[in-house]
Amino acid sequence: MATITTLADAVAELVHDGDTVALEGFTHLIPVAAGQEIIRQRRRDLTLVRMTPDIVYDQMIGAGCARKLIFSWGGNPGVGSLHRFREAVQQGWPVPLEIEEHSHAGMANRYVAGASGLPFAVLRGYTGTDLASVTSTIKPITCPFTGEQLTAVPALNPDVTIIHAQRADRAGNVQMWGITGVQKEAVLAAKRSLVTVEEVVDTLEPRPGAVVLPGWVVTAVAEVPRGAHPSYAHGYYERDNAYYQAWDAISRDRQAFEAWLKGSVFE
Amino acid sequence: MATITTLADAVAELVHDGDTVALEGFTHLIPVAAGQEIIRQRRRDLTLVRMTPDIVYDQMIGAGCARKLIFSWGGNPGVGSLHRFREAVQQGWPVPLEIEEHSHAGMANRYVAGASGLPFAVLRGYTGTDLASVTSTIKPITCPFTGEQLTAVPALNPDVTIIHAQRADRAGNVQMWGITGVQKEAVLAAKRSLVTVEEVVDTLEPRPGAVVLPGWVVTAVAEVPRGAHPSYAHGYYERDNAYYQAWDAISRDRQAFEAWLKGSVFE
Amino acid sequence: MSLNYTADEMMSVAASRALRAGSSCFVGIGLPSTAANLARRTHAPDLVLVYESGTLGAKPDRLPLSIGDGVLAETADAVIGVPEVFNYWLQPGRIDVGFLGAAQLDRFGNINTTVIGGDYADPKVRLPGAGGAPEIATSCREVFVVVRQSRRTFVEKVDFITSVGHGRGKGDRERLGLPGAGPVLVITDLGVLRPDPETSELTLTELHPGVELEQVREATGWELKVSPELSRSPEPTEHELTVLRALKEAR
Amino acid sequence: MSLNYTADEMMSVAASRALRAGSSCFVGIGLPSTAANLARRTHAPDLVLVYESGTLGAKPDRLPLSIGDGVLAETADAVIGVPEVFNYWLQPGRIDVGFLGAAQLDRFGNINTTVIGGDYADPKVRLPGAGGAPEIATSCREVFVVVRQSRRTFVEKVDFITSVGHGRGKGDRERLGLPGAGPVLVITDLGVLRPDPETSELTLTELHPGVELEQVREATGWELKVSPELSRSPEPTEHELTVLRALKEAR
Repeated sequence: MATITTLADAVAELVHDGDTVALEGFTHLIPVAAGQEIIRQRRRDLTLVRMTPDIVYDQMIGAGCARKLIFSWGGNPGVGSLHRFREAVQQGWPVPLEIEEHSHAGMANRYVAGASGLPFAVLRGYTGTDLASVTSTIKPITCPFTGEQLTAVPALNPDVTIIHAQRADRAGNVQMWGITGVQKEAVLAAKRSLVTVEEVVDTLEPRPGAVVLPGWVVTAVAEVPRGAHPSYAHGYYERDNAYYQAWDAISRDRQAFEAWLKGSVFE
Repeated sequence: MATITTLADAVAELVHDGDTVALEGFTHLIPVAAGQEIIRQRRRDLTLVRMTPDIVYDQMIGAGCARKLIFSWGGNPGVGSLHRFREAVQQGWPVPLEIEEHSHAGMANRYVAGASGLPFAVLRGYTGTDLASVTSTIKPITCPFTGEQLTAVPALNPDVTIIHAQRADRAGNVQMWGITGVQKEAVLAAKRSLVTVEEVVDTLEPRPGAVVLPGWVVTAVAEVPRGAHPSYAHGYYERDNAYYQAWDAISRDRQAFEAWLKGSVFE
Repeated sequence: MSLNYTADEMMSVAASRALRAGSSCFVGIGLPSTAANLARRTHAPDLVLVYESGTLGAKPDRLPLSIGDGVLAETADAVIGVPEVFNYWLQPGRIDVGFLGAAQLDRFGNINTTVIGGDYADPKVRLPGAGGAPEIATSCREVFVVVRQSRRTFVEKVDFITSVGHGRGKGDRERLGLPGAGPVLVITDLGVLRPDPETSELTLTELHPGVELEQVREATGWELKVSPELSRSPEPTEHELTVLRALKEAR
Repeated sequence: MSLNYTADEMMSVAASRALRAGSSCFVGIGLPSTAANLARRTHAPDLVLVYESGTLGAKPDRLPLSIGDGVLAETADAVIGVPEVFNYWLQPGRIDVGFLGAAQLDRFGNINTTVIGGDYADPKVRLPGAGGAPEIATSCREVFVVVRQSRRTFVEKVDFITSVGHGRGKGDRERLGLPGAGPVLVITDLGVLRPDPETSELTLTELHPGVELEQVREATGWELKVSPELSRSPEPTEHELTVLRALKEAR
């Protein structure tokens, strides 16, 4: 059964320097509050994993939490680039950032393999692209029945996966609905998991399209209302598009970013 | 978009002698009426595929529709053996039945590979068993990253998959709920598909736990109330356990079976 | 005072007692399902029942008649597809106990549910086959086998290995790279057998009340080893029997 | 009489017209999403929109602001997980049209959205990366690229092949064993390019109204081939513009 705890305690206990950490949420239910708590607790040398690193990873990278990023698309959706991410890759500031780059199909299948207890996954992917030449975790594999050549990618098994969901009950059973992305696989692939939720309730009413993660595969649950802001939580609040717009200016400028860090995270 | 048609027309058009045909439904929503329509139309030399061949396959095999069976568990659940299946395997009556035998995990993954457009699937399975020595569609495969040896099974891509669901709308979008088994994968793996439904409705109300198959991946839909009897349709009718019990006596005896065929299928 | 109960009831009670509170159990239909549901209603209310039909955490109010009984879906924490059961839940070793039956069981706990007699292509008896058992036997952390004991069932060597137990003896599972511990417990209508720590050979460790050692020897198709610490299973309690019988009547 | 409209509006209209009624379309955010939603509201009401966030058959009443906009889940025929989108829906070639943008596009329709300048380890500009594009480009039956035309974007050879078009020319896709036909249409703010049937080199086949051939040549980083049957795209209709503008305002 998952422990119901606070965000600060959960991050202190579950996220360690040097860990491989996945924060997932595909546009919807992005665990932003948890990412900022990791910044607040000054974690270092993390290998960050995420299909779509966006603002929260730009913040964590800019704050110097990460030494490596495993991803498939890094941007500020509908706005432009992640300037902290770009500066880390292009100028190595505040610390150099190693990258391991895949496609969405590859990343999704790496989580699936991780969740399935398999060392690798097979897909039709990367053929003809330059990705295979710059990413060592992409290899050919041959079908033992047809002889056809396909692509293999290794399983992702984060030390800890963090997601945000709408609800959990007091036993730590987690319920999310709307666009549920790759979160189930990311949690099942991880050694430890933290789920921040909009609210802890007595009973989870069944709902159309809901994905339920039983409490016995979740390590910790923390109630964090609006924990996905500026992304959205279906049924709770809308996406804060102005925040995404405003982030561009903050992210472009080191001083502006550091002022933001000081003002919005550390105080 | 799927065509809304009758069971007889759908079987006549979609199921041909010699086809590989999968009827799926895991205890729940077994497309029994469709299986009996295949008997009625006297199809021959079918390769029948099903994880859990039970009464409907016992009937089809006893009626001489099949030359081969690909499966992982064949029995009359809670009652005992399938005597038509046993007689076909042991005495070759009414026609010899070739078998290709897997485990549930292997069969499920073969459908997954088929639905995914991959020639094979990888699993931890069959190790240490005699299945690999009698089934040629089980082969070792080595992880290109860790060197670990795992098991590969080839994709299943039936010529036609038939399932039963609770509802479809007039565009042929299919909705099923309760235990949904491997039906989605079996339909997506097939070249053609037929879905019999309890009822065709104007709109599919979203429901908890419902799986929806869009009409554009379904070939035909036929309204067949009680089309899953003697299995059950969640929300419509219960499992007819007496039928399963009674089947044992009919199945044990050739004459009794042929009388049943004549009386219950051909008249 | 001693209660009246059948050997099957003793077997179900012994099997249910073996299930630890707070654990998860991959349940097959029949004896395993009875034992698991009895455990949930007695000492292990939080036991997580996983059925291969895709129901996680089912809490049936009566014994399900099949692994796909509607009551399982209605009472489950989550209902998932069959591929997901095997790939995301069983295969990674998330399930503590796998509960299996057997048509044949040999001295090393290997299980046959495929064919008996003749050869595979032309068997004397064609059985239902593997189902989920081969991967349950390898992926669950532990395997319990529940089966009535007789010379027909308890054979020196199974005619076909459908699900591997301890192979040909100690160390075989490690050699095969199987993650789980395999059959650690075989519960029958006569007693309980456990693999010998040295040889992995199934050894009688418990006799059910009123059962004589000779009966067990006669019901075993190999020269049965008996543990020096052979003990007696405690009788079913009145509560256990009441709950078990209520469960069965609720069918 | 001629209407007032922008080059971007013409591009969106041309892209939407290319989508056939009754087909399915894998939609990226931005221009592709605008064009696909315009098509659904004009000539192709039954167009099936698939977004990589897992929404099958979404029918948004306004332009989604992201590929994971809540309006997509609310209006979809089915919402599925991201692994399923790629494995069960995109990979097997079920989707007719894949709609892509590009930071760089070369004469054979290869797409770069990864890095520009320098080398991969130390690029001049780090772009967002691949996302779903590499597999969209290989698995969809056809690919349409929608991109504003300029020398910066239309380059002789892309700095990095993120998504393969026609490789180094005719026959390369077959040699690579890629199932889909690749980029069959490139729609820009100036006109429309199609791969030459002989060489697979992108060739100008349509000029948008009021655009001179010279403008397109200047906006192309290679010596542009022009089709002998070069035609003029029909102007946007009043209806198309009304619907398009309503869509944009509904944001």
